[in-house]
Amino acid sequence: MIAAAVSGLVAAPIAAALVIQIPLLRRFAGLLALLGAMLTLISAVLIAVEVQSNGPQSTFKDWIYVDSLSVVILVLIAVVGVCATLNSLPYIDEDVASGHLRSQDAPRYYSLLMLFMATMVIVPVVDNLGIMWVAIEATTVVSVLLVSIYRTGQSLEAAWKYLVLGSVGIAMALFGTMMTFYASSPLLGEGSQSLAWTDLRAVAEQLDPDVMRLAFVFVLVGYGTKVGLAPMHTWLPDAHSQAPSPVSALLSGVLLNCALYAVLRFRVLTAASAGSDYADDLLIAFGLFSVGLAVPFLVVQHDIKRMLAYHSVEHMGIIALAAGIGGPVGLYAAMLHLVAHSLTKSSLFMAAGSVVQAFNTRSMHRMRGVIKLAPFSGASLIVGALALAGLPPFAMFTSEYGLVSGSFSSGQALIGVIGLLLIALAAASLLYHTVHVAYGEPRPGKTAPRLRGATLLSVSIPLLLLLLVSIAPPAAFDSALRDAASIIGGSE
Amino acid sequence: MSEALASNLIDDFAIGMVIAGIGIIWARSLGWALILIGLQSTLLAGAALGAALATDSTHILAGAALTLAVKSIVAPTVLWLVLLRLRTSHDVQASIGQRTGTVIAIAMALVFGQSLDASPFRTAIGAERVLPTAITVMTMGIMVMVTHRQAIIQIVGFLMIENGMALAALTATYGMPLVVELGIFLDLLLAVFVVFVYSGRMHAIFGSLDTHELRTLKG
Amino acid sequence: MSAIVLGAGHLIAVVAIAPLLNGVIRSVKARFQQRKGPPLLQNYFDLAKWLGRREQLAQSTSYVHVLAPFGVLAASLAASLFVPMFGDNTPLTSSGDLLVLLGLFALARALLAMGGMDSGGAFGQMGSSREMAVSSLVEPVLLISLVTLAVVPGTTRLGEIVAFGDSDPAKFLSVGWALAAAAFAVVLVAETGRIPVDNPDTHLELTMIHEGMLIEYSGRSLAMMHLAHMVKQVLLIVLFANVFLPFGLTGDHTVANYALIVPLIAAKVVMVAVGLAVAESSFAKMRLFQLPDLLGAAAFVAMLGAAVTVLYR
Amino acid sequence: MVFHVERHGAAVVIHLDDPWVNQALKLALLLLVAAPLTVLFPFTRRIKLIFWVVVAASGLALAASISIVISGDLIEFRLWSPSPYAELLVSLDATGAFFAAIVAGVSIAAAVFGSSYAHHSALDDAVLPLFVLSMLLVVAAGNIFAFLFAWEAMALTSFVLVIGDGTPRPRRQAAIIYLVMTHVSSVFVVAAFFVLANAAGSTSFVDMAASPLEGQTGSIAFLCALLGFGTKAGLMPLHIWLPRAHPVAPSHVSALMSAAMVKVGLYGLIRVSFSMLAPGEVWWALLLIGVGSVSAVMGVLYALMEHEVKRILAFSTVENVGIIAIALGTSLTFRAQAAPSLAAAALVAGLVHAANHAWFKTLLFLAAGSVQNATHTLSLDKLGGLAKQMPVTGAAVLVGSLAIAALPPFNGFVGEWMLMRSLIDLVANEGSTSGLAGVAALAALALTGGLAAACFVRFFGIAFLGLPRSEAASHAVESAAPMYGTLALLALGCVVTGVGGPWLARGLGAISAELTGASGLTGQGDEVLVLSSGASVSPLIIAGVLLLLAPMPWLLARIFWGANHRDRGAIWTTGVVHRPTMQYSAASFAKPIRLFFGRLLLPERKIEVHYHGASPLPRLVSYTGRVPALFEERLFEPARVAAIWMASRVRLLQAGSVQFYLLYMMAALLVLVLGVAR
Repeated sequence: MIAAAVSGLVAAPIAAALVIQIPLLRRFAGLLALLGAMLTLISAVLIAVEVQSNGPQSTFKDWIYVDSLSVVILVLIAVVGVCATLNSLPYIDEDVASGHLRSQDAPRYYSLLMLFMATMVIVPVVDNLGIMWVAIEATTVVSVLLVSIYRTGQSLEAAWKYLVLGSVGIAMALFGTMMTFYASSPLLGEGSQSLAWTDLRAVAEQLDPDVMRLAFVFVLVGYGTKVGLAPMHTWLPDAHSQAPSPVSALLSGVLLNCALYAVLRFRVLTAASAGSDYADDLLIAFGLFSVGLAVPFLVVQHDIKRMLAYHSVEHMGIIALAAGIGGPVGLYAAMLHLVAHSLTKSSLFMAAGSVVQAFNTRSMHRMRGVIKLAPFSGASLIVGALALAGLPPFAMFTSEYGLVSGSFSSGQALIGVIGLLLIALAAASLLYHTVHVAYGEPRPGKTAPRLRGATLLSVSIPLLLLLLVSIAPPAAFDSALRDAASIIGGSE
Repeated sequence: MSEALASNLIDDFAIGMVIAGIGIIWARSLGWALILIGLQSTLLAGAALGAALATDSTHILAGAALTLAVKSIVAPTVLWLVLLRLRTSHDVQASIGQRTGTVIAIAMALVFGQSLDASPFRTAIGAERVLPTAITVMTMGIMVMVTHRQAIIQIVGFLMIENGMALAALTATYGMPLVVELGIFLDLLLAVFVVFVYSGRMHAIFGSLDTHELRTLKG
Repeated sequence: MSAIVLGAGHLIAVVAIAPLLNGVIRSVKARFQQRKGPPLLQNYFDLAKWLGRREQLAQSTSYVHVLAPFGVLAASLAASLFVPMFGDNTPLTSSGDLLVLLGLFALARALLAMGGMDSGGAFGQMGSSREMAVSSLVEPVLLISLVTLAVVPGTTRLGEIVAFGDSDPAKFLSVGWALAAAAFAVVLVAETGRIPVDNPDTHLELTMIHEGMLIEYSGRSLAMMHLAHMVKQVLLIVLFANVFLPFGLTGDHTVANYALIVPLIAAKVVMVAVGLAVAESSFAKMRLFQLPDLLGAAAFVAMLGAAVTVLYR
Repeated sequence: MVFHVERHGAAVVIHLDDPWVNQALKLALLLLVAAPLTVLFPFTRRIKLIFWVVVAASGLALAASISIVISGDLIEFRLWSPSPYAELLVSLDATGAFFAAIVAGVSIAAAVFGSSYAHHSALDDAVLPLFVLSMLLVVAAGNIFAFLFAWEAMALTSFVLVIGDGTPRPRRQAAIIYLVMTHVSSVFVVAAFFVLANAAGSTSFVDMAASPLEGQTGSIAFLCALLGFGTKAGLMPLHIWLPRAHPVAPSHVSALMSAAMVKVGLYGLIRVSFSMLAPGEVWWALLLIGVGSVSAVMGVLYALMEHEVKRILAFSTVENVGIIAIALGTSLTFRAQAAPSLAAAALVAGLVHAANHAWFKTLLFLAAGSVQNATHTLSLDKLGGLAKQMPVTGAAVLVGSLAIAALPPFNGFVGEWMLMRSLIDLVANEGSTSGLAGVAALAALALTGGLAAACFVRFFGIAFLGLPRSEAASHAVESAAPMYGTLALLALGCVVTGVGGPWLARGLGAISAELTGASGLTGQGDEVLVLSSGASVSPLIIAGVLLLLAPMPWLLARIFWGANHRDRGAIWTTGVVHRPTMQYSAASFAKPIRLFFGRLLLPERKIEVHYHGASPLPRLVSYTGRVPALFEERLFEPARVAAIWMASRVRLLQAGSVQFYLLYMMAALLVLVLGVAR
């Protein structure tokens, strides 16, 4: 059962990617991709149900291990993946029509999209930290090609920086992984099990603390680069702003989560062997720095997609901060924030994408009165911005509340308050820009773009899901988050 | 062979890699840089071979073979092809001078040799100096990436980092599990391929491989 | 019962005396200006004349203009019920104090100003504007100077303040008292609409404040307005005479006692009135925009008095 | 892992065995939640059902909260919990209920008025009940999460109402400034609450009140609360959003914001400083008095300088909030000096003034709405003579103006009397610092009173008296029945609560007992209001005397001189034909005050004279004057510029060179590695 689901999970997108390249089927590339994404989603949901009902699962000779933490990440990837693919249909048509994209690149785009999804879904389900590293590196290589799908100088520049920084960073992570292996091999032998999460978790307390400290430093800097933690975040705004908007949605919405997932797994091991304070202090430091550094770039920002990208930096910082503050409340808040951010940010990127296409610019100065010209996009921009700003009833309010209350109950009040102040500044500037974009007087002679059903669906589904988990979170969702939080907390 | 001999062998190979690294920083022609990185990778393979023989473990042997194949043959060749295909100048453009760079590199080698104690790394075969050496190689690679401008030589720097880590892995930790190794090399190949593609586009768009062209995205 | 009698007494007395007192001041001024001046009772004749006249309204006026005089007069008269005129007791002891007194003055002023603005003529509006501006400066001085007296006895009922001052002059007469009295004296000039703040004898648009507001009034309305103004004037004078110089005012409320007290009060009141006239004739009219200097000085003195009282109580 | 809250779903179940208060409150909340649905159906939208739902819900809430204010008991129920560590807990005590009553009362008036008031869209209609709901939830919040949730929801809903469709630009600007300021300020609210909760070991308000905080941390909490709540309440210099945001909203929303929402901010301040903080340092109180005095004086001065009706009203809100702040500060001083009954009196003064301000500010804002409907302008210089065309509105505004100028016997007077009396007690009380502060505050209050009178004489005199200054004003007609009906009722309320002041004040005994542990009033149930210091006043008797005396002159004159004869004639204008443009303008009326207080207002004027070529005679003389908004131009604008400058400096980090980016990464790595290797 679980084996079938997992194989479906990985096989579906890869199969789609291959089928798309069959000459006859190229013109159905979009629909095939959608089909693949759907299948992925279904298998993800099946896995989730299985895990939530019967606890963590391993299969394929323990190469695959799925627990609640994996499930949360996995389902997010699948959902956002489906929405992004759905959103790609009108988006890519528009790009091809307007000549931004060569028509023969469209099938390539969809194949790469599917491969991208495949590499991402592997990350949370593998048991072996080494394979996980391989998968994450693979996401870099594939998404780099997606970022540069437009053959312009700027997209090439963004892709290049992404490739260079991503690879160097990931190399650091590899070094950290090696050290973990080094620390564990005396206990577990030289076999692959020495990088298997389940085995490592069992012996985590006995791992050499010095080695694990050094290892965590490298892992944090390495995967932190992919997470977009400052000061390793520099590639992120470029890549996220140059990529096609659906890809930006995936990059910002779920790819960052994958890297963060890796960091959190390692955090558990380090905490177990070297004491949790060490890892948590590093997470808090990076989190706070990321939030703080994002603020000035948000205050003075003209490019709407760069603005959203910097908000990803900020929110990854928030999640790291919450995870570092720890405690039941802090960790739950971290998971909740992660979910809320994925849904909100992906929807925002896709809404912004349609606006950018309609106005043919990314500059917010030349993007005014959206709510009058394109009511749906404008409204979803505003709603998304309000959600991202942590206003009730959206979940980010609850999670940020949890962050502060956790910080006080764990005696890190000052950190919590400073963090909240920075968050508020970032949110304020986001609202400032968004309100101007949505409500300004539109340029004379601007005509309303027509709204495609696919766009409407793909933008509104994440928002509706966000509302669901914000206002009436289902019991399953709650228990999944609790389990995930307790996994990060290190108490199985 | 005896462990002591093996460990000396590894040490010598490692030192050789550092010297090759300094050579790359010293080099003023892309061609030389490619040859030197190939040499460095071969030295790495040698070190791996040493470790393999010392601990007669097959998967380190496999690792050594892969290293030889991918890093010291395929990757430099691909980059060489790029140079041939694009017919750009082979002069290295660096933002710091030849001598300064070299001096800094040597200084780094010494500093790291001392500052970063190898205490947690009592390697099975007692090659004490290996980890500092590995980190030195990595740092040199980063230095190359930071100071040199052409896309090609930046990749050379990246390969140096990889070499440094592989060195650490091979000698300090018996190398990684074979599956992981395979994955790593696969990714490396993919990356090199992407670079191959991009350098083509970059030359097509900017007429050079100078990464200083890539500074339009700001703020 | 006695409260009602006393209240009636206050009202009748104030209405009866107000024109006379105003006449006294006018004739004293006339003496100073080497004029003969109008007879003492001239105000009564004027009032009677206006009451008999037909009333002339501008087309643009609304009910506010018509009703304002009633309100102004009623407020001024009501104010008289909170001023200790005969001795140390007021008719409505428990239902008001100096704050209510000031409140009623303010009410009268606001209605007066609104009435002045109603016709839409520039003079009335100018008068209202200036009146409200001046009063906004005057009110703090009034309040603080009276509060200064209230601090030591710890009550704001003027009657009790008088009683305290009369029973224990040593405590009552302090530096604070002196400063408060000085400030109040300045305010007396301003509030009764006299030189150097206003000039009651002219309708020259540059100088007038109070007369400006009345410019559209005629007949009975004008009579009521004038009466209200004179009532307010006499109340302030009595306030100064009785509250700041509360000597020989206490005693049981018998006719005999009143027969002793009232002449004393009358004497003090006339003295104050004459002093007012003297002061007025010895100054020149100030430009409107120099008033802040005068009133600001008064405010400063008043605050100083209060501060002194607080610090050396 | 354990959480201190167990999650439970939405739990607004109305049990029939609950006391009716709970049921009424729950029903009100449900109605308000459901109300927006009615804009979905054309029919219900046409009959404006949503407003009547709001009226019904607010009526229920009003009844419930009044009964709680009187009985003084506390009702508690859980609403909903979105996550394991957070739940919306409703617990309404007398203090909260008092403010809930204000909110509910204002929203009744606003909704009735709004039902036939044209200046708003369907979205505004839909958001209105949510705005009311969030305000009710803030004052009914039982724990920090509930409070913050409702607090932010209040900000959000009011923002939507303020920005409307985002045009014209000033409206957008106002909305953004409001949103940004309120969002940043709420951080301080959070900090204040959590500092307190940390000390109390619980986030429930009841527990926090059970173990009040004192000392250094107490000062931190107080300052944070002052910053956070002061922004929402509009205390200077944090007020700058208020005179921008309140006027641009539709009038019934302006009324809600100005009469109810600022009170919610004050509620937060009261909640923290009275029930969660132990009697603390005197300097907290004196700081509050100082801030209040500045807000009162400067607020009314700026109101006098404004030419736009609703901006005048907004600034007068700043003034009245300042007055209430003075009252709270006085009460806190007494509390710190351990004089509970005096503290109670001052507190009641503040609360009474808060309630009365709700009356007349609602009245005036709604009146502004009906003026706008009738004349399509709100600029004083285009109005005039409306008292004749709009008799009911005019009369109502007259009452409101007299009330807001704190003139007896209207309701503004009672609160100010109690406050001044408390300040006099403060002066008479021991403690020379507080005594001097009391003197200063008294002077400020008296000055404020005089200026407020001037301000509203100007307001009423220019807009409703004299001659119309524009076509539109001359053709104005009285507004629809629901609108002027509301105004009339509110005006009546200003009189009734004025003469009924003593009963109102005594009705707040439960609150003063709750917050200060004493009752400031020693009166029995008659018409005289007796403070614990012995001072007494009776608005009813004053009103009676006035009513008795007013007709006297008419009566006597009629007896002795016969009936009065009036005839109409021209205005006396020294002979020339009178034109409306000859009238005093709003600016000229305020000129003496502008000059008297020039040192505070720093007015700027520019006079340009244009000549015909060489002729010495001026062709055209243009005068432009403005009063700068000091705090904005000297405090906030420079801060903004500095922030932008710094931001643009920091942005140079992202200069585009991948080599530098690598350096950052390596720097981070190196720092950590060396940090670990040590």
